[in-house]
Amino acid sequence: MSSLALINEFLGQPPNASSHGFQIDHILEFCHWFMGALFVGWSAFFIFVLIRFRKRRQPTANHQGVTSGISTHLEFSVVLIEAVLLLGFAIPLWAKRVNQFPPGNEGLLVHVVAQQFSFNYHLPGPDGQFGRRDISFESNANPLGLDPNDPAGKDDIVTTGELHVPVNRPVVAELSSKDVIHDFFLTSMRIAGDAIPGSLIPIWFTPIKTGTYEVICGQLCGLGHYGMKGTLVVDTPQDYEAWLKERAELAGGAQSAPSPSPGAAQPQNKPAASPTPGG
Amino acid sequence: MNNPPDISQDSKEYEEYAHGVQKHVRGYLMVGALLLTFTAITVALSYVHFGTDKANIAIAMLVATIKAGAVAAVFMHLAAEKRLIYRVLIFTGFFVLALFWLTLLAWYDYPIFH
Amino acid sequence: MDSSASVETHHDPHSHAGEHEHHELGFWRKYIFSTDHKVIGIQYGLCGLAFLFLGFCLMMMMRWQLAYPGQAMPVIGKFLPYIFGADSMPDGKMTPDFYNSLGAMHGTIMIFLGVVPLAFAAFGNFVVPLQIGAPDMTFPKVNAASFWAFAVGGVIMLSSFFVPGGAAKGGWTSYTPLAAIDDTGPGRHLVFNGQTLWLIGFIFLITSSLLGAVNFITTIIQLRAKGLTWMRLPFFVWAQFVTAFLLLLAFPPLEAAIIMQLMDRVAHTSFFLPSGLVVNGVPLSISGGGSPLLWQHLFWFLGHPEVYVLILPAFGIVAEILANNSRKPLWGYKSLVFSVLVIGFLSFVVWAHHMWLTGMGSAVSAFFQTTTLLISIPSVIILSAFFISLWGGSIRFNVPMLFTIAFLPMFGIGGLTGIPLAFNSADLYLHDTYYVIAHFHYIVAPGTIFGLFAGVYYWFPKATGRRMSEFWGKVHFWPTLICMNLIFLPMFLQGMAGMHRRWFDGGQGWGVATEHTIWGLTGFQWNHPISWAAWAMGLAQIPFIINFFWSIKHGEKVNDNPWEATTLEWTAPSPPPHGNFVHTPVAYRGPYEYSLPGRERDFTMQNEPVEPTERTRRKPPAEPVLA
Amino acid sequence: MEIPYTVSTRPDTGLWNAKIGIWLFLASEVMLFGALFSAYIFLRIDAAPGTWPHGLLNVPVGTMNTAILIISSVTVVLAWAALKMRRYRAYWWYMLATISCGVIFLVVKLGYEWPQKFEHFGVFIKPSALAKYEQYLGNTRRLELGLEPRIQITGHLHGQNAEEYEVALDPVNAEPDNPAMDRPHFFPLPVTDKIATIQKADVQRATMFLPTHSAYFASYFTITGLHGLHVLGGVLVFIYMWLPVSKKVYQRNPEHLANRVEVSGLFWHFVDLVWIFVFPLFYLL
Ligand code: HEA
Ligand code: HEA
Ligand code: CUA
Ligand SMILES: [Cu+2]
Repeated sequence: MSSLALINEFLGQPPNASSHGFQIDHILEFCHWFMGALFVGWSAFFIFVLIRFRKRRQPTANHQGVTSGISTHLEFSVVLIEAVLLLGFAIPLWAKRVNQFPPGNEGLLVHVVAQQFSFNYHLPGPDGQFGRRDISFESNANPLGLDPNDPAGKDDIVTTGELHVPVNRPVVAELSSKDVIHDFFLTSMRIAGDAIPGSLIPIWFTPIKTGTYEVICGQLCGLGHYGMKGTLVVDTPQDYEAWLKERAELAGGAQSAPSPSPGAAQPQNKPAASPTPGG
Repeated sequence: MNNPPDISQDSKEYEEYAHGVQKHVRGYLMVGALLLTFTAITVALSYVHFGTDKANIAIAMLVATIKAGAVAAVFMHLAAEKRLIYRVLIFTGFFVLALFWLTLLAWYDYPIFH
Repeated sequence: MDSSASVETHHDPHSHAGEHEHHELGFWRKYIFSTDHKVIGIQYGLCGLAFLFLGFCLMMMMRWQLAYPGQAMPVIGKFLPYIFGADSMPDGKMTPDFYNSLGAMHGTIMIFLGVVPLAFAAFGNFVVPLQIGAPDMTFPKVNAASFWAFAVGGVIMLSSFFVPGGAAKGGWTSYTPLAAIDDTGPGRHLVFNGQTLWLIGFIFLITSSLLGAVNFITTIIQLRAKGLTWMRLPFFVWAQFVTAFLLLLAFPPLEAAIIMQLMDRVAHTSFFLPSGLVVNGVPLSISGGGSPLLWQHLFWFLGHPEVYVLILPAFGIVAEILANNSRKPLWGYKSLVFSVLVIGFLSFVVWAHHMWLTGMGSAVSAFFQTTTLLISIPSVIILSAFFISLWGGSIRFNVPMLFTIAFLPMFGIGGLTGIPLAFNSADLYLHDTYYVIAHFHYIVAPGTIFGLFAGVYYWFPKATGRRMSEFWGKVHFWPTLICMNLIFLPMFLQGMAGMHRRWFDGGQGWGVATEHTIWGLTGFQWNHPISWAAWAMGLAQIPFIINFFWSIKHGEKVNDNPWEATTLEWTAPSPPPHGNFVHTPVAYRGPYEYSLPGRERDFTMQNEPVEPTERTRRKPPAEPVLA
Repeated sequence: MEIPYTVSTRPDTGLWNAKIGIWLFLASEVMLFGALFSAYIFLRIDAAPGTWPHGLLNVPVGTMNTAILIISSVTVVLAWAALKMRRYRAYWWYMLATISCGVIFLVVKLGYEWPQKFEHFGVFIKPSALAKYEQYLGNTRRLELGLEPRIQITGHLHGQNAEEYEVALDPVNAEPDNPAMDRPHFFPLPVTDKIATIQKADVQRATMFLPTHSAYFASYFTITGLHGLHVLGGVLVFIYMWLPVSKKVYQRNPEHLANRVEVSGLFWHFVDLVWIFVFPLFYLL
């Protein structure tokens, strides 16, 4: 595939760092070669025609014009290639994205709660249990509204902006939002998904290279949209454990996240965000 | 039903034509009565409890559709219209259904995670 | 009727024009509140061009911010605060909110106030009745009403720039909840604020389009001249016919959505607002229970047909000019008509390809990926037919033809780059990046806009009796073509690098835009050549504007059929009098009878009877049939 | 300059212009209301338990309005038929009847039904505090019967101070355990004189029955409002055709007026047709 891959690099795509990413790149590569071929082919024909049949060289036109069925073959082949791309690659790949999530606790489950203009991450902590969230508990100190009297939430980890994950382990991120629609986009992981208030949209990927990556908010979400950036740090398992421990210590619960939105007024009591699929 | 063959007042065809209209009038009155009774029926049915709410909704909608059909077919003369108008309406109907059903599918085709 | 007379008429300009001047109308009834389709068409045209130009100017301001984020705009930066208010351009520096306003309004104005009025309403109004040999539209008053609804809508949209908070900033897509909470709160009027005015203006624009669509369809069905059967219609008329249906059936759902968003903003309902929203740490006091995705579905149910509304009229214009200047019939007329109908039909069932990332399951996304690819096939067929039509022609390179020829590959690029977007998994990477921006701009800017330019140059003589200057036309064409590509090609690179749309800082603050270089420049640095090209293109429009207005009075006088074309509009005097035709035309043959063998002229107009010699040689019935 | 086929039909289509025009327009109307009803359905199936109210509207009045619209539909075809038979007087009277039906409908809806809602009051109780108001909600019983819980207390706002509302209760909340209250009554029961005091601290949301009250009222006011606008439009057109100006059209060419009446009649029937769905969806189900 490396020969194919050239075209994406040529077009400026940064390297891939996730296990499934190369499949996405393949589709792009095929598309670009396919488009390139069509474009070059047609352009060649086009330019030839323009020169060959210009008025000076061809004073009188031929009423009949082309009689061969060449175009039919061409259109048919376009259909064929598109069909192959669709059935052979696109549909199966998407099915894998949305239907084959890593089973049980094999994947690292994290809740991503976007807000103007930052990403909050909610991890279950050692007990593997997510604490209950209710917006009636929300405050600057507790941006996700973790229920303080829910035992499951005691050891939960809430961070804003930066998320650490171990390399070579599937990450399952459940996307949601507090206010408007955002989009959780990881260029190098070749993964993205909208964070829509009122819904939970799970996405998953497996980072295969350690390093620090940029999380982009891909959906217009207000005046701070252009600056809504997060970081994803892919650690070696050891570093990851270290990070977890450190977070857990200074967490000791959820009341630790720096306030993402200064000037937030005292919350009144509101119904809990009840994520209904699609609603 | 369209224009009389000739729109002059006194012509022979016109007489027949007016007569034809006269016949229709009775039909209109009957349909009107039918609609009123069906309205009564809908109201009555809503106080009967058919097991689930869904059943009630389905039945009420069924009656409503019958009424709507009557209005369209008789009052709006769709029972005997020109092909062109049928074509337009068929496409429209198709697109409304597309709008509704595809949205509905997308609605519940989400990757619910567990 | 003897057609020889009507054939003659196109040699002496203004023949009999005088005798149609009785029943004098005052200036106002004649030029302002006219019900004559030609006047209305021209009104639409001028407004459309003006709005295009405005949208262009907004964009040039954005391009400054993208290339030099945070820097005060030179020269005009001093005056802009006086126009848009000091809180949007404090000492010439753009605020993020104002940038978002510009982006949203650029999109809205270009599409709904620029291209639709020009491509559909203006050309449709002026050309269609002439091409089908009709005296006017079926409902002239409705036609005028349509224009005035449009005018009111336009004024409301414009006025929204000058209310506290400025114009709508939620993007032309106005996704909720953002659009529902924008422009609310202290200092914002309940009704006179950007987003609400955007919604209200839209209701007028939709009304205008619906009235127009009804009128067009009825006209094309009812007022075709004697003998002008469906398969003898110029392709342009077919394109307008399908476009009208798209507007007629796709706009109402958006109207419903807009009414609901209006309720959300003014009556504080929550059609599109789910329960439990917390904005800035403050829970919203709403009933909740609504759905943000409902808006997206209703919006894109219009949104996709709308994009074909932008391109089909351009296809039509291109087809006419292509046949005329290659002096031969369009290749595969039947398949062209068929393709356009298929596009029209399919465009109603592909909309969700704008929503790939909203958590779509495999089944539905498979469905929409398939339909999206299916709809690209007719486009391929149409473009191929256009290319092949050139073969064996005798191509004249006048200005309309130049723009037409440029249209083909430009649309090709735009269309082809739609294909990766059509695959859910590939779009996963490209969604909302500049790749998408480049994709559709290649179609609407060097595509549609070029088609419109071509149409303006082509039908200008029919409207004024004068021709625009060829020389200045070329001076307009070449720089515009080059700049267009300098602008939009690099955007593909930026998109592949992961640069996103609607970035106020042009990517300055982002790794993807600054860390690695493509073709020698980082994604962010590419903004400089792009922006400079955009401004250069602005200069390149000056010859056009001058040429346009100058030619109205001083252009070279021409006869009724300067391009030696075949379709019926060229049998009318130019400018056509009230009622259009001196002799009601009758069509005896197809629309593109160029270079018929055994004729002294290389074009045979639709109203020329078929001679006995031909009869033996050609199938179609000679005597005019009504159909 | 005469535009062809305004009155007579074009041979190949068999139709005159306005007939096609109005049907195209109705097609777009179908899309408009189709979208609105779809929205209604999605809101309703996504509604959280207990949030979709039942039987809050005045059924007898609604039924009457339905009947009125149906009658007006009949009178308008009769008016058209009368024109076809060249009986202008009959036409004039039928038209008058139609117009008055339309006006009555509007007056009842906007002048009586809507204001009545505006002065009704609803208090949504926080999930945590529902038990506290059991006496007004009767949820234990509903739970046993497998009915949706009640989370709202409705009635008239009797008075309020900093920390509590005083609500004159609707019968439903006055005697929540009375089985008769499980399904709405045909004749709306008046507000009782039983007053409940509700702590504002326990209140999730409290509003009059305005569009903002709930998804239900949002769609109710939006759809009936839009429908009302259509009725208004129809009435105005009819008035125009009923005024003397149209008599002139009739004298010039009776078919022309007949066509106009047929076209506006088609619109009127469509408005009627929409109401036929609105009525059960909002009043009965
Ligand atoms: C006129 C406008 C127009 C047209 C015609 C199209 C045509 C197509 N569009 Fe485009 N599209 C838009 C305007 C348009 N689009 C806009 C405005 C957006 C963004 C909206 C927003 O988010 O703001 C968008 C976004 C958009 C998306 C969503 C991207 C995203 O947001 O993530 C998708 C995804 O499927 C898509 C696909 C397509 C496809 C498959 C076609 C196909 O119909 C294309 C078919 C055409 C071809 C396949 C070309 C065939 C030609 C040849 C084969 C000959 C080639 C010859 C030479 C090159 C010389 N478009
Ligand atoms: C028809 C639609 C259309 C057209 C023609 C254009 C034309 C152009 N657009 Fe537009 N654009 C959109 C629709 C369009 N755009 C939309 C929908 C968006 C998304 C908005 C959003 O994010 O919500 C967008 C966004 C958009 C962006 C991204 C902004 C962002 O995401 O932050 C950019 C960036 O460069 C851009 C640039 C341009 C440029 C350089 C042109 C050039 O091609 C301009 C060319 C224009 C002309 C050449 C005008 C010629 C006319 C005249 C000269 C008139 C003469 C007058 C008389 C004779 C009286 N556009
Ligand atoms: Cu968050 Cu953009
Ligand atoms: Cu699309």
